[in-house]
Amino acid sequence: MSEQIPLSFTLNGKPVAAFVEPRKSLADFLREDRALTATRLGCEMGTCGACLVMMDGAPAHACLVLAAQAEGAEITTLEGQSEDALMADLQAAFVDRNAAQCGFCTSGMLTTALAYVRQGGTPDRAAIRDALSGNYCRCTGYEAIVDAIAGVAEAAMHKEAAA
Amino acid sequence: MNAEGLRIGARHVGTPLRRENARRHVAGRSRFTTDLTLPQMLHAAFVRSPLAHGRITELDVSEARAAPGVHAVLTAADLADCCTPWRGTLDHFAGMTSVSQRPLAEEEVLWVGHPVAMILAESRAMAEDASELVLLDIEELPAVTDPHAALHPDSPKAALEAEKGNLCFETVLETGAVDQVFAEAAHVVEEEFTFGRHTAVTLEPRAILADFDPSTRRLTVHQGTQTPYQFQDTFARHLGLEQSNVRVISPDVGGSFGMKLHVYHEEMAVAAASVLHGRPVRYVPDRLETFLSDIHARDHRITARMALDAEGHILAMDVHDIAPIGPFSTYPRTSVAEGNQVIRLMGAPYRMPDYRGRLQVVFQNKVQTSQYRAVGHPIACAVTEALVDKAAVALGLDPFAIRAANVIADDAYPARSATGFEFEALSHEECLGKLRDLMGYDALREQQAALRDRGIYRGIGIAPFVEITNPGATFYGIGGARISAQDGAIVKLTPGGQAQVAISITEQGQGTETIIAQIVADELGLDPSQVRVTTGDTETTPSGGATWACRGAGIGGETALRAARKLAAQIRAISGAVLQKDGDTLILSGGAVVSADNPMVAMDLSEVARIAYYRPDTLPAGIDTSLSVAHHFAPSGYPFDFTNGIQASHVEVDPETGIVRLLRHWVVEDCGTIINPLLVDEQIRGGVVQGLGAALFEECLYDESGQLTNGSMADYLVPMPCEMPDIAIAHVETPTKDTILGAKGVGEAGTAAASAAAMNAVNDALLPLGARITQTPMTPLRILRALKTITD
Amino acid sequence: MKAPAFTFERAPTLGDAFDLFEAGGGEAIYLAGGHSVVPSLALRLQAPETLIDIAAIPELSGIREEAGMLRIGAMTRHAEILADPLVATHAPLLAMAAPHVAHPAIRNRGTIGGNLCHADPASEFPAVMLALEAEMEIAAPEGHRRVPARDFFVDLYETACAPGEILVALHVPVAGPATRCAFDEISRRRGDYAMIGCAVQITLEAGRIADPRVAFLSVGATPRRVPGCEAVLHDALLSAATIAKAQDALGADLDPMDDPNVPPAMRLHLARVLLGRLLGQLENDHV
Amino acid sequence: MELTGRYELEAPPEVVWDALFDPEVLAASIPGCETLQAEGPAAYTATVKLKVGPVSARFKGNVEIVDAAPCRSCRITGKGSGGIAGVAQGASLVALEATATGTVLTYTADAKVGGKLAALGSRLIESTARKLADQFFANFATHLKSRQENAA
Repeated sequence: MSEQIPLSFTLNGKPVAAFVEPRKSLADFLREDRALTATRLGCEMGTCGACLVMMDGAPAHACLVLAAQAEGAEITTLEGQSEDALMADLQAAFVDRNAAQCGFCTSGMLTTALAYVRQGGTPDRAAIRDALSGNYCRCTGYEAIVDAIAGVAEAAMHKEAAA
Repeated sequence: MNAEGLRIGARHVGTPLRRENARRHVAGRSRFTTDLTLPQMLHAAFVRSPLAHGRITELDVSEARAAPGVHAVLTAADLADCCTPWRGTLDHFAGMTSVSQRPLAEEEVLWVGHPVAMILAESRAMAEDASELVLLDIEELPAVTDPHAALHPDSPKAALEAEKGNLCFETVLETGAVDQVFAEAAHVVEEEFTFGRHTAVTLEPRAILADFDPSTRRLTVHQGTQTPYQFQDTFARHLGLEQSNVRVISPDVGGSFGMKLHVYHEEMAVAAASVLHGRPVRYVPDRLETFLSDIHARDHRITARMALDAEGHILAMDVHDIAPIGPFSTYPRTSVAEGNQVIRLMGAPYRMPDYRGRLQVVFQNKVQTSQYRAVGHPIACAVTEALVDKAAVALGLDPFAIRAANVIADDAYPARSATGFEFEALSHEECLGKLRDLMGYDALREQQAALRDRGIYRGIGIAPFVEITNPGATFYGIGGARISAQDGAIVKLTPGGQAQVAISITEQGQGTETIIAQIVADELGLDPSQVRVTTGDTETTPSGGATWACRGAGIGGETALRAARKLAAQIRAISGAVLQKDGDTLILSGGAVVSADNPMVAMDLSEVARIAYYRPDTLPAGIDTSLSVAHHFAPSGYPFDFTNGIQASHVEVDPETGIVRLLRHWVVEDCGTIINPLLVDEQIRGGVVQGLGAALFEECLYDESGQLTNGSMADYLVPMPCEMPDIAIAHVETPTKDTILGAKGVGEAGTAAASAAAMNAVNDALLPLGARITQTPMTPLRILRALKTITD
Repeated sequence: MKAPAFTFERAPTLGDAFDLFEAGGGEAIYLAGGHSVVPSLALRLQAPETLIDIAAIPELSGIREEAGMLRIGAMTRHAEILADPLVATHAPLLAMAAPHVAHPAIRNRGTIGGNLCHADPASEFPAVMLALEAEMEIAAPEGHRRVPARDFFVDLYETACAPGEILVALHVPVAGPATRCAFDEISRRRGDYAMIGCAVQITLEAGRIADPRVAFLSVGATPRRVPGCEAVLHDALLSAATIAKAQDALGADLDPMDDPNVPPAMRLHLARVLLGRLLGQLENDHV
Repeated sequence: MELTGRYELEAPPEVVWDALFDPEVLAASIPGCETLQAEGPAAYTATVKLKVGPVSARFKGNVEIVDAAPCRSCRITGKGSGGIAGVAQGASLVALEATATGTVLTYTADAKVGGKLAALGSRLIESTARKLADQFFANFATHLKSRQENAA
């Protein structure tokens, strides 16, 4: 058995100091130790995108990162995005377009979408699909998700142009 | 005066109401079984057979039992007394056989992944640590993998105790004159087809948390399933518990598609282990385990021919389906149902007088196959439509023209298919016309011709389909399956004048709760936001069939409608007493009861509820003040409510690489009354993509020794965003007259014909190159082989 | 799918990393981005006693130009390769290949050094290193050495990095004004392991090819340069006829491995198709 | 999957043959062999630690030399269980032919894996098997040479 090691990082804007078993993935740490279950596990090998969280401002697979590797990092899960206006727009667009069916992929989809729109992603459907290329959804067939993101990207562009 | 005649005010059925539960999903507040933990909870991990067939010669779990954090290690013997075996046969499939199953393999392992031992530990990681310490030795037996070879009399048996060798079931469906029709037909087209095995790959794996309380002998099971009532019955019977003491709760479910209604070894083992150890036990398979233990589906080898007259009228089909299903038949629906639907759905859209369908269901040493979204439909549709297209080419007919000449006319219903299905009313002609306009068919053909001149090979494929929905009791119940054909709903008016519904159909993201709210809101004159719907708990909702085979909206919706009407009648009676009006002259609208002849005479539902709950003393003596009503409904008209539609696929084939690009897809669908157009369209889109996955990507690959060789999402190719097309949808609405609501199912429509349309489109693209493909998935290798670019 | 137990160490310097490895008695492995190591741990395909996190070692980070070479620190993440202006200018082939590496989120965390040391035969960057004739800077307790890319990829998942050694940086000769390059791969889905992939870099002056480098991925245990094909291209006019000859030469250059999904004949066929398309692209760009 | 290889050895067939039956040479030749214990004249139990890229697993199993036609040919078979990693088995038909300078050893090998390794590794199983087979015979050639040098 390996000893637990100390770990400190910023989680959803607040400092966290904890002890963690070195073998624990960031995803398991978030879900089991912090009860942040919006981060979901679909494949545990980086192929489905359900576990994406923001790590230092960019989407990362929480299943491919050991909790120990998050030392000093800034991690934001979907639970920690509730104040973000852009995320609120995306959430509303997902509901409006019925872009979430069973909901299991939704946290990862929204994380990818947030990064895409934040980085100035356009409403171009092929570009959105490319950004989503690592996010699996079995229910929707993707079109509704692409529509929802395109709508928010379009609005963000107009806002940018107006500003 | 009927209730429909009295309706005024906003109607919500037919509107694109947004799903309230989607708000939880986007906020990260969903609660899936995989999110739940309980005090004292143990985690399960399984040791599985690495060989496809063999005899266990040594199983030593002593070292694993002593590992840190391990509470128990269980083998078949440990569970023998607390869980009775199960056998997946049904009486109406005459003569079918299957060996019986127990949670853990006793002596014989039957497939790679067959669970042999179960470890219960304080964490999943510790359970996995201990699983490395289990000593398992298996003497290898010959693995049966190829279905044709399996049927050979000298073939080894996939399961040593199978009564009839490797034949599980055989049936022939036949009209009188098939051979003669073929002998005399002007045209006969024939083809061999191979349909690859694929699997559901729900993003949330099957998940179960079983919690047995020995002090009360109550078992509470949190389970990601479509059918909690079925599992309540299954756990009670096989674990020897009072049914009333078994509660199954299905919270949010991360996708199901038919995969989460079968009885699996692991779930039975987990429930049994909780009973045995009196502690909550949780099991969530990892992704590799899902590939090794979730049911697979399809896997058909078909030879088929079609006879046509000189003008291109279909005269008959003759089909032989060999369907390998794994080492035994799935419980409780059997693994025969898919093949049975394959041979019965052949030629379904067409006026086809004669037919012969032969089905052989075969055992082999791979994971069990069973019902998965659109059971049998994609196979029957692909075979039928490939033959129709081949005939069209032979006869020089346009794909639309040959179908127009053959579909059952919209004014010719009721009609009966050559395979014995009774169709109430379908709309093939209208759908054909609508599709042609929707896709701009003529312009696409012109573009296709122009591009071919430049060496770009695009193809257009169409595929009409018929879908089985709203099944009645003859579907499973008649064969002895304990699967409810009816559904139940309780609708109540709260003291505040709002509605709560508890219903037996379940939600996995289709929008079940939303459409029930719409239906009930209309009947009670409420806004859907005032209707709270509860699903997925055997303790708080009536028992029923739940959600499978496209029955949720049609049967569950009708159940809710009738229950709400009962409640409306109660409300009218009570308010009638207050208003001194005949209840029949009152209308429920805008949250109030209103007099039909004098809108000034009205009272709010909250007032009706207040009086009924708090001041029944002010009502006439003896009046029934019930404001909760229950109703159960089972369809009793046609055995099924068939739906129909047509799909089209536009593809581009790269003849150098064999890669197919999906450009666009179109669907025209007739599911009867559309309760919520937004949700209907997204059900269709999701279904189409599942069909396109099967057409181009998805296949469970095995080697000749029965090893699954692509057990990860890097190697098993699910459809991902970049490869999937946008999908245009239009509707025709032909409500069923069997119900008041008129809704039929739609969840499987997309999957039913998508792969058929794609296969026809690819073959249309390949036509000028002299190549043809009749195997799915249509991989680059198979296309290059069809083109003879690759010859080995 | 939970990793077996191990101890976790962070190495602030190269020296610390070597000491920790030494202390690990041969059962330690280095962790860069972790995107290859962590899943293999979760799958219990390996069980090291110690993981040594080398992400914070200063020498492993940064991209800079020095003496006609572009130095790329091993911890450089794929997304940085994709966005870095120096890479775009001096190693355009690398920038072209980067979008083909897996998916966006993987590229945010995966590192080029980790990718190269993992040496997956279907991986893009190893083939690019061959075509760029990059040099791999390897640190050992005894000091640093540079290994040409052609000697770095030894076998399936095997590199010239001996146990305990650390890939510190790669050094890429900067592209000249006449350097032309192309990269593409044929895969069934975006981001999948490619059925075939190809990196081409040539010098093109007055339509004539000099210094042709053609490297394939997904053709065998390691990425491969194709000498016969390059000989055809060398000093030839970039034309349809040359391209056809170069394609024909691949038959002798490549002996693809067997794989039921992509048999050798198909892989060779796809290699020809892809090479034809990439050279055709360079020809078109030139015209 | 069938693998083939050919080695030119600077020793006569008799010497090569003896070496094949020498447990020490066998142990040194099997890639990753940790222990090899004789259970009979040509049967052994072995522990092998396989390490190929992201896979490292310890296999316990047996190695046997059968169908021996002295100094001409034999079959070397091996079968092992790697616990939850799965099972692996292989068989190799080895033929020796005398030449002017020594012996030409040719082999045809066939390898199979089961369980997790098969499910996750199919893309690379052939390359892995080829690598291991090559390593075995390359090691064998090296040890044969050093044995000869020691003897000399």
